[in-house]
Amino acid sequence: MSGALREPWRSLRRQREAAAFGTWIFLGGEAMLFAGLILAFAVMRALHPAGFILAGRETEVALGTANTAILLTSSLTMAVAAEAARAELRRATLWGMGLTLALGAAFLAVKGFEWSSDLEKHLFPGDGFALAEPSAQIFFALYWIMTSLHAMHMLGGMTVVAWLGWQAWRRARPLRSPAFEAAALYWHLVDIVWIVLYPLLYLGGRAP
Amino acid sequence: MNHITPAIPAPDAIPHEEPSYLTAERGIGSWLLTTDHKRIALLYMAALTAFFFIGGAGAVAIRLELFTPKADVLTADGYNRMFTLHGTVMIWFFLVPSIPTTLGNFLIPLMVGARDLAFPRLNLLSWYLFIFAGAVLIYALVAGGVDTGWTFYTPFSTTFSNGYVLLAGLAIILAGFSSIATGVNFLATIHLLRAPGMGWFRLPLFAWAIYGTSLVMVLATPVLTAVLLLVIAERGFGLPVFDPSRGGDPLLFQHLFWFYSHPAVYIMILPSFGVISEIVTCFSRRNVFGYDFMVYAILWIAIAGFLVWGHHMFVSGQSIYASLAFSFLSFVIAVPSAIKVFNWTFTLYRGQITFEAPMLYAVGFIGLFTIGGLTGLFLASIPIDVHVSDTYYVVGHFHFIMVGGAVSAFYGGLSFWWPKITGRKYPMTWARFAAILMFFGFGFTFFPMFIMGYLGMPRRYQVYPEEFQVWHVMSSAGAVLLAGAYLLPMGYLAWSVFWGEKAEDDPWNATGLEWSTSSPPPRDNFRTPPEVDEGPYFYHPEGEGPGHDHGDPHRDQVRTP
Amino acid sequence: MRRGIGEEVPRTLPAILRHVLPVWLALLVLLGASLALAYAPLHGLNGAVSLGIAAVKAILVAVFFMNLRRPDPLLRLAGAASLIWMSFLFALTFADLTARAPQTQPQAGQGRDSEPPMRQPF
Amino acid sequence: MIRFWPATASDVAAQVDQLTGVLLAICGAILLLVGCLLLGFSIRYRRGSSAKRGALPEIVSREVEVGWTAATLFLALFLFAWATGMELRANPPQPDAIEVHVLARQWMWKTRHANGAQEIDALHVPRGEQVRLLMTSQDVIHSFFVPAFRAKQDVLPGRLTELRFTATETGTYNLFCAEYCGTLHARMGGTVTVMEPEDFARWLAVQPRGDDLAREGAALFVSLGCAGCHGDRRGGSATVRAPKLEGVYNSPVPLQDGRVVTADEAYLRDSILQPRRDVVAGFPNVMPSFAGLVHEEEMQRLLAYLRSLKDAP
Repeated sequence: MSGALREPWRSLRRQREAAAFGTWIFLGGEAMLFAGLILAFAVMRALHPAGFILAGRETEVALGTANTAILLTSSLTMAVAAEAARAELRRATLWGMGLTLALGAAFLAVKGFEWSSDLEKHLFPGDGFALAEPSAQIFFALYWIMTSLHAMHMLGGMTVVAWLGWQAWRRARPLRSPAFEAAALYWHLVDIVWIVLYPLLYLGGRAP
Repeated sequence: MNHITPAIPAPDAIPHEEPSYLTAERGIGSWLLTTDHKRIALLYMAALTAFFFIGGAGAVAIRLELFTPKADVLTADGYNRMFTLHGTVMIWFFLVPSIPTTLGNFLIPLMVGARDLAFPRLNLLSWYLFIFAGAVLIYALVAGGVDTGWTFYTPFSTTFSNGYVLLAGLAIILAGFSSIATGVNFLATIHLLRAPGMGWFRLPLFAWAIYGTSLVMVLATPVLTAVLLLVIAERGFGLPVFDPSRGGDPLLFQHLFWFYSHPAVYIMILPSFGVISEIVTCFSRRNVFGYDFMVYAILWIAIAGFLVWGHHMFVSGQSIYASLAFSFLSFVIAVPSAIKVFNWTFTLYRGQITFEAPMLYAVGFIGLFTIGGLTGLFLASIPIDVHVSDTYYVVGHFHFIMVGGAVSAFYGGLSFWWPKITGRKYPMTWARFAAILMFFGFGFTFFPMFIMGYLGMPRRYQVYPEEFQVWHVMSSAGAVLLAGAYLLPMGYLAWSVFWGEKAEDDPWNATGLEWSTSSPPPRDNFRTPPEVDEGPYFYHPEGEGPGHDHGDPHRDQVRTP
Repeated sequence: MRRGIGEEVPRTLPAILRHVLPVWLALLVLLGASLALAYAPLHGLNGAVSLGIAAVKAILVAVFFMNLRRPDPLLRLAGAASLIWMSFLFALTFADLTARAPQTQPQAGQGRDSEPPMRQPF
Repeated sequence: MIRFWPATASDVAAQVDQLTGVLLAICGAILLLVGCLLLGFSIRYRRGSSAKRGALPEIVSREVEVGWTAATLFLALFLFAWATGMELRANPPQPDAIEVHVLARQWMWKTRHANGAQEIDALHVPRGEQVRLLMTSQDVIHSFFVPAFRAKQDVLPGRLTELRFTATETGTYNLFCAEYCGTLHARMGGTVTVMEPEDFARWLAVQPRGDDLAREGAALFVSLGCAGCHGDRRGGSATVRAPKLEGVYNSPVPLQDGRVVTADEAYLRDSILQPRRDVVAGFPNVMPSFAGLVHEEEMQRLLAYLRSLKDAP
């Protein structure tokens, strides 16, 4: 398996299209996964507007905003890496992927701070929950589920990026391999998911 | 898998041919690490057989218990665990993967003229995921027991159930990943690996059916993952979303669950539509009647199948207006199924029909599926559904579709493509007998359920009023026949692998790319990459020219002078 | 041959950056806008505004970073499919939710009965 | 004796059976058609028969296909319209319906008549009068199912569901729980007894009657401290200004945010459990939540009391 071309393909162009298409379908599925959770959020928001507004004020908006900026920037570096890989610009690819990994790690670090601050403020549903309104617990249930599922996706994405970056570094994988673009697509989807979660979890209930 | 290889004649018996996929490589490693779609299909077949036996054991326990109105064999919890085992294993580990992962895996690349699926290693990965998920589920069912039923309704599953619900949920999520990977693979293959000249309307209907199935798999399964994650979060981590005591909504669970689980019915039945189309056209020597309508019907079902889930919720407390919308859409989806039944029937018209075992399965399928489909009309009507929902009527209905339908088609497809898969022929008399036995055994087992369901026998009841006993006895007796009909083919098919007569490349004189290569096919499927310049079906009765109703595949019923 | 995923890609780093940097800047500006508008008194429209901005950001990422601007109908189809199916999910679930009889809506805060459930009714 | 058809003991049951009968006839006809075609073609066009083959005749073509697609669609729409019409007309709510509260729990049914008479795993109703069941569950989802009435409704925790029926035949009928609810789901059943109205009245009169619901509710109203603020103006020592509750049931209530809602069961229940959500216009937002303090049975008593409060003249 020396070149980028793999069985059962006969042309790299076709293979690249299949990698992109396959990834897109898979991302369609991923989008449905988060759509299910967001539906749960929307339904509960509609049933308990007061509790959700109350609870929405408790999330760490500064950290959430910072994380959004970090993730948007990581999408930039990942896009550069994917384009550079296709153009076979080795240094730019490696830099792009390295920066993406660093930004991803920064995102998770900020997320970790945020979670521990939430725990200190007793924002984990259950006995001793900080807010009296019962439905506020539902908001935070969804907050924990969505952010941790998203973080798991980040970890998955970082694993893939690290693996591909390592292979590119070792020259074990030709830069023309469609895998770089597929990984970038996945990374961008994880970014898009966060873009949607951000207003739901951090911006609700801020207005006077 | 070494036991298969001795049965294959030594390659030097046919010196001009390269070895088949079965003999191309040897050793257990060559099977467990294979990326050959044909070998992976056989791996799936082995796994599915095991799961079929496990799920079947659950059915045996249930039918045994229901022989009398009292609790004689199982404890109350034991019974609940048995029907949960039967449901979860049969749905997620047999019916959903059955035809796509075995026949689909084996045939799709052959039918579109490709060397393999688009992502061969993903294909193998999805098998391992499936096996691992199955192991986790079996562990959960055996070690702790799960008593939620396959529907995992909240708040029972999140708060009240005693059992390994978390593990079972995890297993089903993993099986879902496997299902999604399989779907992605088929979609990419059918889109991008068709042989030169293989236009969309030259695809065999089986490929179309798998295409529709894959679409549903990829778009529906993630929602099941989401809802099971919510159940796991609530049960395992105390994160309430459905808990009524904190304002949660159990109906939200049902919406999300049925958004997957109703389309899942189409995951189970669409592939069998494809199988039946292939069989009926071959054995009646007549092109499929209304090919393009068949295609549109598949797509119609694949898309509209997502819009009817609320008919599972007519008595749940769902809004009556939503129920009306769902009832309407449910009636509408009856239409494409009716198109298919009529088209199969009219494919027979003016044919030259022979009744080999696959055809007997297919004819039986049409009959049973018609009953299953028509009984669905009762369930789409709200007033009747209110009466029969959660009764044996529903149990009868979905068994007609999924067992009378999907499982019959699975056995039919297996007997149709068996010579291609193994290169061996099986004893036809036995096979015909098994097909007929299956039809009658099935009828005896499941038809009484409609009657007792309408009489009011609720499902998931271990003990029941005596007035229902006569129907349960009938059903249990039929189940004995049915079990025989399921075991018989396993016997003679296994026999054929060792002692069966060697099959020709095209034993049924069928058309379609898969029959143009050798039986069993070589590792790379085709010795020369195929090119296609006509539709998939080219059948005609003996003594008639091939052109009489053949032509432009868009208009395969062209009137010729 | 249909133009698949284009081979007409930028070949140099500056060319690539010229493509992506403006998008990134736009994304950051939108992020700032959505944060600021969340605190503005918009009379209950805050949610709609911030979700609208999120949609614009998502579209920017999909079109420019995920290469939907390339003329590949297949990818656009795949991208559109999940949106259509999401609309099925949302539309029909809300059809139920918004039309339920008021008493069948869940009511928050009702404690579970303090008595333990009766285990042996017979 | 083997039964083929369930007892028909409510007005809806007769209609449902009619619909079932017609659907059976239609489906039987379709099945017969498909069966005859399958069998007929299989015999006539078996290999070796001398039947005419050759090209399909003109008539069997796309037009036929379009024809049966359209026919199936119209049939489906007709059935939909009929079934839906029946559903919408069935059991319109009647003001003088007999109201019975149903509480489901693992694994028993508790029913409670308006006068306080309680039954377990049983329900007595008069023939010919509409019965309105207000149901809730204490734990998981159950489903109240009386096959002879063709009536079924899930019973959910945390909310009320409603089931209306009018029995037409006296007798004793099975009551089942139809939604799987755990270990003894199969034993969660009982009987529904339909009596002549005068027998029912006699039966009801001799039931050991606890206090009736409303009277118990009144006691709760005092013991929970509600009366402290909402108590009557005549002897109350109300220091806090709270809305008066006489005649509030089913009357329009203006809220602080300008909306006007009807004070139905749902609103009243909400106001007890989540008083800060919809505050009545002109009153301070001071009422504490009774969530966790009032359990489901007590809630039913309180609501019965509130319903019984007529507007003082």
